[in-house]
Amino acid sequence: MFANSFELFIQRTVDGLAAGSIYALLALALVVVFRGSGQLNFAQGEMGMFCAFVASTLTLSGLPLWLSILLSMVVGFVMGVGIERVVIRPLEHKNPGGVLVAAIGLFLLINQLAVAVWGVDPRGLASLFPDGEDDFFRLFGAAVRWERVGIFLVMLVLLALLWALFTKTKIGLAMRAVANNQDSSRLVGIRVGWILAIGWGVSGAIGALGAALLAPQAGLSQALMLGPFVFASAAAILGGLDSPLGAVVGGLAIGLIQAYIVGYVNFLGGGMVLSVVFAIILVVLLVRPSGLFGSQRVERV
Amino acid sequence: MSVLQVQDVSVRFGGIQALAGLSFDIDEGQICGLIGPNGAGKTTMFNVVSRIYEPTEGKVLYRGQDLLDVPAHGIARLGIARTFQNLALFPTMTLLQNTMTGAHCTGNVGFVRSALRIGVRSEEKRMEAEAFEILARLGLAPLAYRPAMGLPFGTLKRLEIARALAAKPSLLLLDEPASGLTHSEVDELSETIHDVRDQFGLTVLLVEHHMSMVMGISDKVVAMEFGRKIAEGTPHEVRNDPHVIAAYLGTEV
Amino acid sequence: MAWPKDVRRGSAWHRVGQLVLFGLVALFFIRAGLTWNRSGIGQLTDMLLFATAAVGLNLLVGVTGQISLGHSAFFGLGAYTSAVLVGQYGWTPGWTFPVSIVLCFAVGMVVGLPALRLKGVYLALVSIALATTFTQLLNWDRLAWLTGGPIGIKGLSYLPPSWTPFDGRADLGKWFFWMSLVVFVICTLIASSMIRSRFGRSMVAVRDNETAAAVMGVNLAAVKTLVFGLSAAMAGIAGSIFAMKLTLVEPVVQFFTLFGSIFLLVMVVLGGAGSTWGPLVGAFIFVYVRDWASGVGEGNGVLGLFEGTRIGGLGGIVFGVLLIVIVFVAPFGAVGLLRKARAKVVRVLPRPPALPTVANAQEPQPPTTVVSG
Amino acid sequence: MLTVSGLTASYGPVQVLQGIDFTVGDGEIVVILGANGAGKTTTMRAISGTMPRGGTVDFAGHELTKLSPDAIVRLGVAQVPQGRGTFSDLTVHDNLMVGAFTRSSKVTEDLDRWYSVFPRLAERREQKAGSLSGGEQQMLAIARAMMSRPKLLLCDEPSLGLAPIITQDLFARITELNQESGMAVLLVEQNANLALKIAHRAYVLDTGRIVASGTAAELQADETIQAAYLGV
Repeated sequence: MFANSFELFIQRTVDGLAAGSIYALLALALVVVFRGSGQLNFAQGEMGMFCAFVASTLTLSGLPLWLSILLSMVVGFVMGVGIERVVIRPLEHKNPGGVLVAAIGLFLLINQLAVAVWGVDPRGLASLFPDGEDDFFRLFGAAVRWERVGIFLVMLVLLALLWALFTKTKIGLAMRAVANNQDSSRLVGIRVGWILAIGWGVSGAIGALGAALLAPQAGLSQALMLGPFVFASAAAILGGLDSPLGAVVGGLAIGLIQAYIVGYVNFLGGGMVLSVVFAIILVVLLVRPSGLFGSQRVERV
Repeated sequence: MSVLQVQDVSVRFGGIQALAGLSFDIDEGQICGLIGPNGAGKTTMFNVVSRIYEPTEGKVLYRGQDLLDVPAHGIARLGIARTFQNLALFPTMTLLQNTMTGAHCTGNVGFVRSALRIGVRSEEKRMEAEAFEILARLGLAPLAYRPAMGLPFGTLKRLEIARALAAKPSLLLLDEPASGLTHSEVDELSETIHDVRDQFGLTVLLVEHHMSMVMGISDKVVAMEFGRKIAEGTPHEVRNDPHVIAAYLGTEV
Repeated sequence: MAWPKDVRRGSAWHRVGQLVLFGLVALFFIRAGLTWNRSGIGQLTDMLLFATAAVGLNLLVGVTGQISLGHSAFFGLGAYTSAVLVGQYGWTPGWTFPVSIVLCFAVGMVVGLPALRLKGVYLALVSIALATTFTQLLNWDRLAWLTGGPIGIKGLSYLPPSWTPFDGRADLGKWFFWMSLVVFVICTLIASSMIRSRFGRSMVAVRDNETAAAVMGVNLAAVKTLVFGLSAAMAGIAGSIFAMKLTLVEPVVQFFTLFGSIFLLVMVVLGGAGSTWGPLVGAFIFVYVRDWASGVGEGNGVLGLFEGTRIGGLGGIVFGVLLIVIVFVAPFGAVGLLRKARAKVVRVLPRPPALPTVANAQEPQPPTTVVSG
Repeated sequence: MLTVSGLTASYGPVQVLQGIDFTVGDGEIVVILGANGAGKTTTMRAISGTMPRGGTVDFAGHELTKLSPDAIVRLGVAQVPQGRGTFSDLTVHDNLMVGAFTRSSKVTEDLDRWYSVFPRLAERREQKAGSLSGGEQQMLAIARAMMSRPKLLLCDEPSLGLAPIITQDLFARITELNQESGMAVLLVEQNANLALKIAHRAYVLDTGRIVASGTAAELQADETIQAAYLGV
């Protein structure tokens, strides 16, 4: 099928970047929460999955796809805000160690809620971008599907928007201030609670978008996000949990590593991909303990 | 005999030169005050001696032994203890446990013996008794079973000193022990430092902005600015040094 | 007389109270071991094994503050070590236990090395990687000669030896129960002895403030790796017994996967991180609440989800909500809650200062807040 | 302008403030003195709403104990917290911008003004606040508080950990701000001598109660108080 190994390489690179874009999107969602509150949202993937089901239901009821996805992102935003205000924040004051357990509880709760509402039969969600048999173009002989290009572009646009949010807006400045020092933020008149909740909301909306982009290829089921979430958190850690750029670089890198290992390292076989990815991350972390782009704090004593 | 000899020590972080060829000696039994504006490198100096920072150049000798050959956790056993300017206590531990942890280097129950409970009871008893004595000395005994978390700043500063003394040090490094204390409390603290020095034969290196205290109890004062030594001598000499007045003391002393 | 009553730590009344409490717990287990039916004992045995692994994890997470979501790998490593030695090489099961312990201790120490540089969520992720990698290795076809690959190793059995009072196959359940109980008690004694010693204080010091700990003379590297090793060894021995009781090992067994790690961590936090009784109470709540929840509604609930079989049922929702509710009402875990309740009846005064000779020694006041540990 | 009556506050079961009364008039500098643990910082936090409190705090007709910290800032009460509380990962410029969070007009104007008052900050506007020296951070913390155009400035131990020469400069600045803008200042200090030099009136706090009050000159002259609380 492929004329030469160079074409094959291009093909794998393209596939890797496409998969990596999704990881990058989900990793961005994790980073937004971590920057604000120092929390790793273990229920992130399930929130996205839930929203993808919402989007699917909305399209079935006749709404256009883009509007369905937009509305599901609104649902994701509301879910994020709600979870932060109802569960996470009250708990942070009472029982910081319990946040992790609560997140695991949320993980179970949302997953099983999706089962209760939509059942376990797999469903479909149409793609935002052309994904028919012939919707591709050739680059150095390798087939590049338009859908993949679309996902990649969405991810880049999102990165730009987040960058603008953090550096150009007042709310972004407040988010950075809250991430740095909550007590002082209160003293300059920032409503810290709402800023944190908005962070979770934005993250919920990004997660919903990521799930909606993933579902057409992966098939929509309650297991949709289990695997991608692990890769996405690996990506976020690799890039540095407080760096949006790091999330994107980390996500793309992991997508590429995955594609090359499956393609080139026959000895391992597909089953060991995650292990190799983790081994690479471990090496990176041992050299840079807070990821490639994460800010290294010098502890002053 | 010199207890501590700092020889041409330089420390750079990235582009910042925190210490630039600093040298001074402290003799046995002396109280040496280290003064200088914020950012002069005083705390950095402490961190070099307690092996938290690696100096880029230079040597630190403790009773003739090169400290740079000793790992961070080996410093306490040599007899060097310190306090922290911004508090580095163990917040979930009680004051008693904090102080007993300070005595870590005086004990020897390790991993295996603690698992098998061999010799644990007697060591705990000894450490507890000693810790109580130190806490009582610093007026902290009534709070012995309170967790450190949430107690007032000044109380915790005293706990820092108690914890350092628990190590039975021969060289004690105090990083701004009087910050956050009122005048009368500072006077009390000066007395305490004087007393423990005499009683345990300590050598003390003291960083402090409270001029009355530094000048009052130091046998010798070293003044620093921008990582360098700008003056050294008796409190009287340093107080009247024009460099020191310009860089640090200002008009009212 | 007014409540709460004051009791001085170490006094006769305090000792009596401790003995009564201890006796009641012991009585519960003895009675269960003698009179409960087979499935009841089986479930209680599982609970004890999870509790044993949780004791180790508690030393690491609760006391030393190093987050690990990789303990399913040690639980599984112990299980597979015994299974391979018994199933492939025909060893007597009892002799495989020390091998499990030593192997897990060694692997645990190596795995603890990243903890010398990584903290918090970064360390947590590396430990997740450990759990995931372990499952992938079990499935890897190139190691199938050893592990049996996806099929695993089946047909294991460990009948009670003749020196025990148990009667062969009929008493199999009781044999595993008593064995698990003894192992659990030994691990708890080791853990509680450690916590109340110089080494234990250095563990808490590492959790609270590493820099200060090092300045006090605590060897951070030694403490972290040794605790990692010990904690892995405890998970390993629990896994070994678990495999023999299950009579098989395969990669999909819930407690060999990442979910096992998550569940162990949940037990530690539910019980009360850092406390001696926490792991037992946490495992107890976890096992019984989970089974109760999975019985709610139709389907096989949470269990189903994680064993990769059919998903469905309201059980998962109930269990998820319960986890959240419990962390809300019991910030210091169930043990913290129990202590708070006890404080309404009996207030334990600290031991008097050991040195009454000090001139200005004043009576220490009792602590005013409930703190775990 | 500020009338505090029966103010109480506790950390868990420990009641730190036992019901204290004091006032700050228009354009006044008032200092609260006291030993460590007396409840000075707690008083500040109770006013700025960053901890639970009881009693009444009247500020220009508003009851502060019923308001959240952000609402209190909007009313014109800014606090410079103990230990400065700058945003160490943000640049000096962003720190000042955050200070103006509650305002939307004429922010740049104020920015220029404070840069000209504190030229050191202008030099370092793109540096992260965490890289500044202690004295510079204290200036930044004050400039940041001023960006909200407060009518009352709460200063919690500004001299903590500063070299004498810098403390002198700092106190001179606070006096200037007070004289130029008529802004009232409530100051908490350990350094009684210096604080009494710039203050109009003072209160002495001991274990959660006010035990003495008067003009700065009166307190400086009162030998019993000097001996008992100020230790000079």
